[in-house]
Amino acid sequence: MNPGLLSYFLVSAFGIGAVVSGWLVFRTDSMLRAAYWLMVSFVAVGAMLVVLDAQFLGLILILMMSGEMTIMAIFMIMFMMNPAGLNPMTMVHQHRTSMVAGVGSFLVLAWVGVVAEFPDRPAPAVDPTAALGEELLGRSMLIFESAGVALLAVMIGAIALAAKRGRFGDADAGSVEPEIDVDTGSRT
Amino acid sequence: MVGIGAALIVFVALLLTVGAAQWVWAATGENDSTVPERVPFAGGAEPEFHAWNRFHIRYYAMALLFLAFDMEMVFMYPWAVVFVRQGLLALIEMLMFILILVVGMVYAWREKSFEWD
Amino acid sequence: MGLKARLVHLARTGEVPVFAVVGGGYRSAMHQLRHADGIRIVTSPRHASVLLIAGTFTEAATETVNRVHDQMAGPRVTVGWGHREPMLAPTRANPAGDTSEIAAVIRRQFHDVVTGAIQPEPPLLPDVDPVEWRGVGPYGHGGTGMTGGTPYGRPLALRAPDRDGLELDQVPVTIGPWFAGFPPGLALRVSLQGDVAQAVEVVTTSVVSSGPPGVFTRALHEPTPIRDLEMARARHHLEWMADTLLIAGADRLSLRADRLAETIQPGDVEHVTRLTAAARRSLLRLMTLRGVGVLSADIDMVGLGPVARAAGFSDDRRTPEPAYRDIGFQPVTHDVGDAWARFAQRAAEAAQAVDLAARAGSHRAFGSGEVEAPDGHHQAGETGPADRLTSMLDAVLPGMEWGDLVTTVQSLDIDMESVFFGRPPT
Amino acid sequence: MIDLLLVIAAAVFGIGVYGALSQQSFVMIMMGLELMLNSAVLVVVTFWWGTTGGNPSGQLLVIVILAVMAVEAAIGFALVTAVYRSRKADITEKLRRLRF
Amino acid sequence: MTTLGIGIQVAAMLVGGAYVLAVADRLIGGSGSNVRSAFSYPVKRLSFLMLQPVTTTERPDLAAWILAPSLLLGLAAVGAVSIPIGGPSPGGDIPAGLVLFGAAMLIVLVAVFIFGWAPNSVLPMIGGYRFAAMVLSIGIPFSLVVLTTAIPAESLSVGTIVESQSSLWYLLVQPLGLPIYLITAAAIAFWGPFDLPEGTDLAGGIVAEASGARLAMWRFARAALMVTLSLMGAAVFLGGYLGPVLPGWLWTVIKTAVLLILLALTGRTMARIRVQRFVWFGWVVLLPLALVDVFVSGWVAL
Repeated sequence: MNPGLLSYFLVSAFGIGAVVSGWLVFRTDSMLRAAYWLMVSFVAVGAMLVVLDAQFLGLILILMMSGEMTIMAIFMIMFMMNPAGLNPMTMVHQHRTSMVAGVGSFLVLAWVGVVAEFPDRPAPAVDPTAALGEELLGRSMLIFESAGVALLAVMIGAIALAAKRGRFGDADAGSVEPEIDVDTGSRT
Repeated sequence: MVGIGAALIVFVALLLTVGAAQWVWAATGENDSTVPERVPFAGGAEPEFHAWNRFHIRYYAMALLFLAFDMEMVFMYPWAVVFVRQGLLALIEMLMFILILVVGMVYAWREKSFEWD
Repeated sequence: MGLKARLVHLARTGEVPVFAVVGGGYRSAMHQLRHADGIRIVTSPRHASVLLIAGTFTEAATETVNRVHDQMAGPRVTVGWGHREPMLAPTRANPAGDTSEIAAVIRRQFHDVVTGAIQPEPPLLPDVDPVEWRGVGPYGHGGTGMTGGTPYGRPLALRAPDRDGLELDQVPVTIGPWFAGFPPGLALRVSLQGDVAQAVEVVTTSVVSSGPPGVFTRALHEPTPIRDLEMARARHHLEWMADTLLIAGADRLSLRADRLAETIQPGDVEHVTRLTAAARRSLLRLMTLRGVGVLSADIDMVGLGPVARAAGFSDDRRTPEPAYRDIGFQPVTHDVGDAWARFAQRAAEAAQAVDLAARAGSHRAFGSGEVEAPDGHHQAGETGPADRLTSMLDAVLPGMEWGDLVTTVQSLDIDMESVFFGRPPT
Repeated sequence: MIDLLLVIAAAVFGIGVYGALSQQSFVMIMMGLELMLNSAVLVVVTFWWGTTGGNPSGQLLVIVILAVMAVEAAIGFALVTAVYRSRKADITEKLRRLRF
Repeated sequence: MTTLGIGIQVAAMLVGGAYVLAVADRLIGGSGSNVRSAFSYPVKRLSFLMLQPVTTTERPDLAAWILAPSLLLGLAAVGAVSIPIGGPSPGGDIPAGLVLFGAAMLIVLVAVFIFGWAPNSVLPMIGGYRFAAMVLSIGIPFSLVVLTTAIPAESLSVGTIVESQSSLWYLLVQPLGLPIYLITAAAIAFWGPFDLPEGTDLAGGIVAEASGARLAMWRFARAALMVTLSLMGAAVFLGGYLGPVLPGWLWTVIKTAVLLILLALTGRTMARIRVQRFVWFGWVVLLPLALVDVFVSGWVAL
């Protein structure tokens, strides 16, 4: 494996971008900016994946996250007080502990990354997308289909949780199941 | 690699040049504006509140549905590439997958997630 | 030639973006100006360079017109068109002539201000903050705590309950009186929760003043040729259709309706029905109007003219009129009573009016102190249907998405001149 | 190259940990989680590219992480909506009990 | 093909296409003007907007407001880079070009949303939220119909997809594809009758507070986006640069112009759709149709 100088440069640049924008997520008062800084972080990681010859994965990460981050922005603006940060605010707790945990996990992981020895088996230059497709339809078919079932569960669960109108009436009215009349078996 | 590199370079170059040009324009334009000139337009009336608020979207259930279907797209890209090679098997597997998701869509439709009157 | 000089050279003969403030007596004329050569009526003053003040207003309009004036991006020029005392803003020119004259004046003024021959107008309102806020908060932004104070001069919106069960912010916002989606002069204070109006209040200050009396006002007091009445009715309905199509984004059809309103002759039924068919083909019914703004059955519709007839009430002051009976008048009605029914109703009435005008001969009608105007039943000395429609808005509009709200207001055909002065439009 | 990538991933992960632990608002906590998953994607692709000889299972793992993100986001938002509906609360401090 | 070459090619296509679109739109929707003035109209309008001062509002998110037009233009250009214009270019080919295009078109949502949010004004903000509702409803069918063209081509590279149409255009093989694509593309470019975020009922919506150079940049970026979408439509459904006699780039230009004019025609003649009707339409009509398109085309390709 012998990545060129350009790859090093690009990975470093995108890496700094991913870290800085990730940090800015928690440093801005505007919810819109927080969501889109997170998106920038994802896009930077996606770009790094492209540099690592995983073009499809990098681009699909960007595609997924652009949609998801707009939804995130919409939900954050919907539920956060003062969503545009017109009054500056700090909404943090256990700040010191979190900081220690964050720095600690960075140091441990980075140490592992730098010290550990990894085998050097670079990916061959075949079309990785086709390989992924064959994996998906062949060996890992079960993963693929169970992902479908999981997504169905998510859809139904999310709608049932979020929607106002439950099966047994409005959520704020309790949405209580009617009691069953034992004698006749019918619902009252 | 030239193609994707060109995409990156074109994107960054446009973002920087157009952004810088607009920044210069905005910096030269706003300094001398008066307070009434900056009032947001609402047909002549003056706003009482900031427009930024906890904006109540009515389509949140639909937005969550989109997340699930977006994931479906991720599976479909590699599927499309190997479809012809894999033949009928690929068709049936994806049909199963999609049918599972369509159940969710029908459920959302029945729960009136696509309307907000 | 420098870059700026080159741009000026190109821009000075370009199309003029005009923001129009329309007062008494000039609604119809504005429809013709809309397709004058080299003029583009824009919906936001931020796109405009020329402010056109057409017609007559009351003193109360001064503040809003001045605000719109200051919101224009510029280089600003104000032009009057038949604008009379009280003058709302200093105007460079104030002709009272026809469309081609005012268009020429606007183009001239635009040319002069772009080339620098005349100075652009300075802002009119004083440069003071709406409230004291600078330096109040810890960052000079005017607020304290999460949502307190008036950061940057305005408070933050407050929470309010909602039928959805999510108690999120509700922003009361006054839209109008010069908002393109509403009839000129109408201002609504809408409490918006997201894009849904939770409460609607009509701002009752009169800003437009009364223009010269039209043919229906004359018909209140003296018998008037049916031919004149019906042609005025057809023109009114066609202009209303043009407005509806414009708000619905079908610019080309809107233009066609305006031109038809200008050129229509008695007996041109074919033209009107073809326009209606084209509107139907543009999917106006399917995409925009169907099911919007249905008036509930408990509203008293007597005398509301096309609005009532679109909901199935065969109520028309022309029915008992002998002259109308002689030429075989029968009121048309539609059912459902949604925005599409009102569109179809007015289109059908425009076609019927053109037909009646052709068959009217020398018949005269009304003069009894009562008249069936395009917006409904008027009586001398009484407030008209527009006033009743306006007072209905706060009950009808809440719960609607913003676009549906605008569609509904437009579909009711409220003329503010009529609301404030109690006499028929046109 | 692998070292560099892993250090970057560790930094993103550390920020995610900080965010998930320090933020009061539900949605901001989810942002921290997403950042951690983001770094996981980077690590998986790094190993796929450098050490596994292009084993397609590595790619599939990335797709699975993406699916996890989508699931986390969708259920997370739905829960936030449900909690807000019943408690009018958008921050963790306002919840003492986790039942409706 | 070098990076510079690709850049020049894309710039020429976007500027030229934007001009064609502006003239066509003017001829179709303009009021009482003659044909000759339509050709100078875009230039004069642009000149005036460049002269006009850029207004601001009381407390805008200025960074977002500045970023949005640049982002929109950048996305249009990135989308265009993934499409071969003059002929096969092995060097400039992007293996996952379709995904790049799809990602760029989804991020358009971000640009429009922040453009509506930035001025801190009610009407533009509603416009931005309307666009979010629109893209979330048609994003999936849009991606699906584009992806369907990759099935017979067995590749996500747009160049390969064009090449695989040498015997028959996908317009004919996948008859559902182009109509769904055009509807969804018009919605993604918020072009009439789907110009909900810029509707008259919002006094211009997202652009209600934009003036001068900012408006000019936004208008140009939107036109460029329309060109990119038409380019992609021409490439994956109409065989791109393939065609007899004429050089390849000219075929691309002709096919793109045809699609642009088609979009311009519907833009000014159809009534704007209600946002709720659109959400319903996207999920209940377009998405199932797109799925049918995928599976029927897949069956045919076997």
